[in-house]
Amino acid sequence: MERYDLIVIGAGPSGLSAGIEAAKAGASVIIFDENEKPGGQLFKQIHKFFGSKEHRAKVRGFNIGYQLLKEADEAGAKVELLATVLGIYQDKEVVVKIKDGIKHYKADSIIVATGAAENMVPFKGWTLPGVIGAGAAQTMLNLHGILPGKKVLMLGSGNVGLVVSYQLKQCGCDVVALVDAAPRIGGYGVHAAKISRMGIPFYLPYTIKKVEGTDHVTGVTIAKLDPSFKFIEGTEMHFDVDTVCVAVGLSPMSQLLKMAGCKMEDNPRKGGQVPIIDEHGQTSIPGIFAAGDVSGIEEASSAMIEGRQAGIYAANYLGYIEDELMKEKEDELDKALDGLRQGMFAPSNRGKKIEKTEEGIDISNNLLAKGFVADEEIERFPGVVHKLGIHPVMECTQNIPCNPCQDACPKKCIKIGSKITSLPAVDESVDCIGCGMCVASCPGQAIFLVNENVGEGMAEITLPYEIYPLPEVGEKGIALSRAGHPLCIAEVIKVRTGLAFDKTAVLTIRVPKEFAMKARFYKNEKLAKSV
Amino acid sequence: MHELVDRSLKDEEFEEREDDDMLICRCEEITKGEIRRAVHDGMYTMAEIRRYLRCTMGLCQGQTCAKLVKGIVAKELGVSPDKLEPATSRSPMRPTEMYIIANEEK
Amino acid sequence: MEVRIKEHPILGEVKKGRLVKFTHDGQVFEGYEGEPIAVALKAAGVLVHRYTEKKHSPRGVFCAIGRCTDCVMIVNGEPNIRTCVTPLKEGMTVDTQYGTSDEPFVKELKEAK
Amino acid sequence: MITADTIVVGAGIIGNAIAYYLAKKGQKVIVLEKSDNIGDGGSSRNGGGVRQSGRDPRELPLAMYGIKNLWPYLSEELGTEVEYYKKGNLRLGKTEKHKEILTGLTNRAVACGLDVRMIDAYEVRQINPFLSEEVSCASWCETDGHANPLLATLAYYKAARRLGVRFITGEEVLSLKKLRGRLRQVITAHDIYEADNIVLANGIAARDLAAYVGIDIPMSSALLECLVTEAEPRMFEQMLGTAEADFYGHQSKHGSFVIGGSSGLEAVNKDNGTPINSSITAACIARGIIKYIPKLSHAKIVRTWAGWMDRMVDGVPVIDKVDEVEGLYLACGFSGHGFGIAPAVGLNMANLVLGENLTCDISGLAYNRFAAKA
Repeated sequence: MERYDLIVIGAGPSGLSAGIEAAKAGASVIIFDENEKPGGQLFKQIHKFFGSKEHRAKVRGFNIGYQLLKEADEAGAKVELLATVLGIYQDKEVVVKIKDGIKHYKADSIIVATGAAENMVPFKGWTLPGVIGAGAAQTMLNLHGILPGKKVLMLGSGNVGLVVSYQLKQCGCDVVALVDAAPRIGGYGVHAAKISRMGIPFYLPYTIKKVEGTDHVTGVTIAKLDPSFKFIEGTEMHFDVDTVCVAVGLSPMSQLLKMAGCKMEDNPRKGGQVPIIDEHGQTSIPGIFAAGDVSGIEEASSAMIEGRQAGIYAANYLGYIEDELMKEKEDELDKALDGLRQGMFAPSNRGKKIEKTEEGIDISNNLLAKGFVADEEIERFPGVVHKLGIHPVMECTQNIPCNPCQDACPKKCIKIGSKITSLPAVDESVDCIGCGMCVASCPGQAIFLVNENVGEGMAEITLPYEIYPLPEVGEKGIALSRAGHPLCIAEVIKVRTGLAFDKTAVLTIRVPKEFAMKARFYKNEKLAKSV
Repeated sequence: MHELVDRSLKDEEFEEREDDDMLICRCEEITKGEIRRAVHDGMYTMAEIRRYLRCTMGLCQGQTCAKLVKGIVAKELGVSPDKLEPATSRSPMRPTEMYIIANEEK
Repeated sequence: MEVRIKEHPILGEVKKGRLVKFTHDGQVFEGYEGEPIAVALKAAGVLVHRYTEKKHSPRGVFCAIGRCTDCVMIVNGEPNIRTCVTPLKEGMTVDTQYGTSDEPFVKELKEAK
Repeated sequence: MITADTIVVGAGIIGNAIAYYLAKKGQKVIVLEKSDNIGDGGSSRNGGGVRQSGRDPRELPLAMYGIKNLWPYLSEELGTEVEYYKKGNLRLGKTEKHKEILTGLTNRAVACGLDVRMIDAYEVRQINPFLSEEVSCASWCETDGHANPLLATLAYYKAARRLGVRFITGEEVLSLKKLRGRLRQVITAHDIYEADNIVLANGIAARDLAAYVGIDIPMSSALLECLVTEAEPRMFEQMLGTAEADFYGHQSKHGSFVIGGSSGLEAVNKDNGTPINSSITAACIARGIIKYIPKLSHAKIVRTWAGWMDRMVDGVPVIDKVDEVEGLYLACGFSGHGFGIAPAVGLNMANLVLGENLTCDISGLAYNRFAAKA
């Protein structure tokens, strides 16, 4: 029997963070993960993270994964991959499948950080090949380099549905529609706006009536729902697709905790069956902790902090950290966690309809219903100003915990202030130098540099761009509106890439100046032809 | 923790619905109608439903359908889904070949 | 349209093992060694992995991470192999599964009966 | 106060079957179950054997009666498919010692009129070609078989419920009470139930309850463990067991293999509130299986179970009307082999309660067998 001070189950964001903290405190730690690669969902998350510096904001998920791995290694936590925990037995015994056998381990403390599993929703034809989970789409795209399909319909407008639609589009799939049974988009507005401007239409409140095909998906019919979630006759719409992708939320993967005998509860606000935990993440069994999505569905950023906390609590339980030091670290992390749990999408606001921003501005209803801020709505937000010469236009209209733009600007012309959820505002007294750092650093891709008049009746717009092939300087394509509608011919003036931009190309296009506040995306002609 | 439930027969006829043929448990190919009928026949808990129909007992171990089945059972019983105790969690957490389980290092 | 991504805008060049041959229902295909069998099949345009026992309905990749087991096939004569997590090897035989049978399933033959 | 003709304590297959046969004869029956689920004990955690061979001669008449008269018609009678297969039972042996054990069991069963015989390695493999070369002999009983214990338990429940039996789950019986010299009341946290007859069919918990009326049932508990595989291609239809009973099981209609076995620590295992498997038993069972059926070595185990069973000191149950305490009936201590005889136990217990003739001789299972020997 191999023994450790601490066994961590799951090498995702929370498990790795937990292992790192406990190992740093001196505990002997082993972290098991069933996957070939550590990092859990981080390796499928190729977008830049929200938050602030301490939450590793603007770093792409998979890079955070590499960072955590390195830290775990430096701290001396052992990470055992392709190691599937088959059960937690009595007396904190863990049985693990490794290679062609099973091994028994015991520890004085266990942290369960097994994450979450995808929810599903049944509809006619949902077993046909071609109907897949959003996680499957991400796995195929980002781990195996293959398109799940050519024409895809996405069901679910939470952050996963939005992000995966973007990833599909990024790799050249045609996402024909994004559908949700709820009347309002569930995920971040900036994620929705990002795909709207690429031309993906939103249908809410719609859901799938049936998927068609004999041996695999050949089409899908959606229809609108009335407030009691019944189909409204005559609203059916058909799409020819080869793939239907389902992203309807996550459930905690808490079976191991239940098997261990921890007291559980079914908590719809936490996404399902979760362990009952105290303020230290400890379950009803002393020494068994839960951290990350397994104790309630949240973002990877909060999972990392929760993981660090669990690591510290476990270290304290094991006698490696004094109460005082634990308290100190706890306060610091609590603050970081509080920062993330604020704003419109805070767990405490789940299910509530919010009418105004923290600044007292009416929120964009068009963004919630259609996925983009309407032309007549955009002007009321503090990030949108008009100025002579080049200046940032920040189409960030919801209070979310994120502030990398503030630090990105070398001239300090972007202000968020001490409250991380505040909407960014432009300091008009400072001149923008057009460096594009803010454009590339905004995880929501909501910042544009606009020069409303470059002469000859033209304007220039600098925007983030993450599709291959990158356009070439001088080529002409089509400028798209926030809704993804073609507006006018656009000429590519500049294409900037660079290490600091971290794979987000910064593109400058020239359009007639009446489109300066309307054009928000560029479609190159080759792509325009192929679609 | 245990809740008192009187299982006496209710004199309601089983009422068929339009979407009863919707497949819910993908592994064991169990439909919504079969689940509804099982509740009508007295299977009131997730444990009984799975023993009676096998749904949530397939290869995916209920990962896909447990929540869906729970929703249907709760609706038939007229209770909130969070009132239904999920079936017991059993090892192995992932289907594992016999020769691997047999090959044990202690 | 090519379904394999050659260069990803964020992740860069997609690294793969060497190209190897495998057989699917008697037909020879190519795929990259070490990638999941399901990925090689997808690239070859094969979407149906099996037919179910009760309702005879086709199934393919659903979760892609080895959980749902919808994508199981007969691999080298052994049924119930999760193709989304089983690495492709040179010379593998990968056959459509029917129910839980270990006999390769040939749709045309089944229909002729 | 809730009244009935008979109260059955325990909604396992034994309690459900008793309730069913009583209700069929017109009795008003209440079944009280402390668990939230019907059939949470051994009823849902056994190998599904419906066999006569290998049984103690004292319970053999029940097994033979059931297989002849009840099991073949059970699905029809109860209106639920119980997946009964009458395809024989092979009890396997590998060593000389095994052969001795099996021959002993076989001779005793033959003396009771059972169609069981010893067969050699060749004949074993004629019957089941998947068995390993190590198997050198077996006892073979063609009329044995297996059924689905989960379904059979729920089938009796469903049918009894249809006949008006009132099942109440989550209702733990706290004590029994006599009124004017006769056992009448069953007291729970929620209510008092009263009936003319009270049947204890609640396994190991029957011991504590019977103590309220001065009856001690000499049984202890042991953790029973089973495992189930994914659905496999069809291989064989017999029930399998071994001379030392270290594993037993069958392939179900669904295609999965349901197999039970032991690690040797069953009698002293503990649990954590729910009967959790021991960390070593599945591996022990798997090693056993591979030795007997090598082809299953790549079959995936999808689940294991554990459940407490009641073990009578002499290995067979008490099925009796307790003369010392009027109104008390016992059907407990099945010691891990109650499933196959459950229908016959249900029918005979119902007859016992109703004062009718029994269908077979169960005198060897009487309570008074534990009285001090003169």
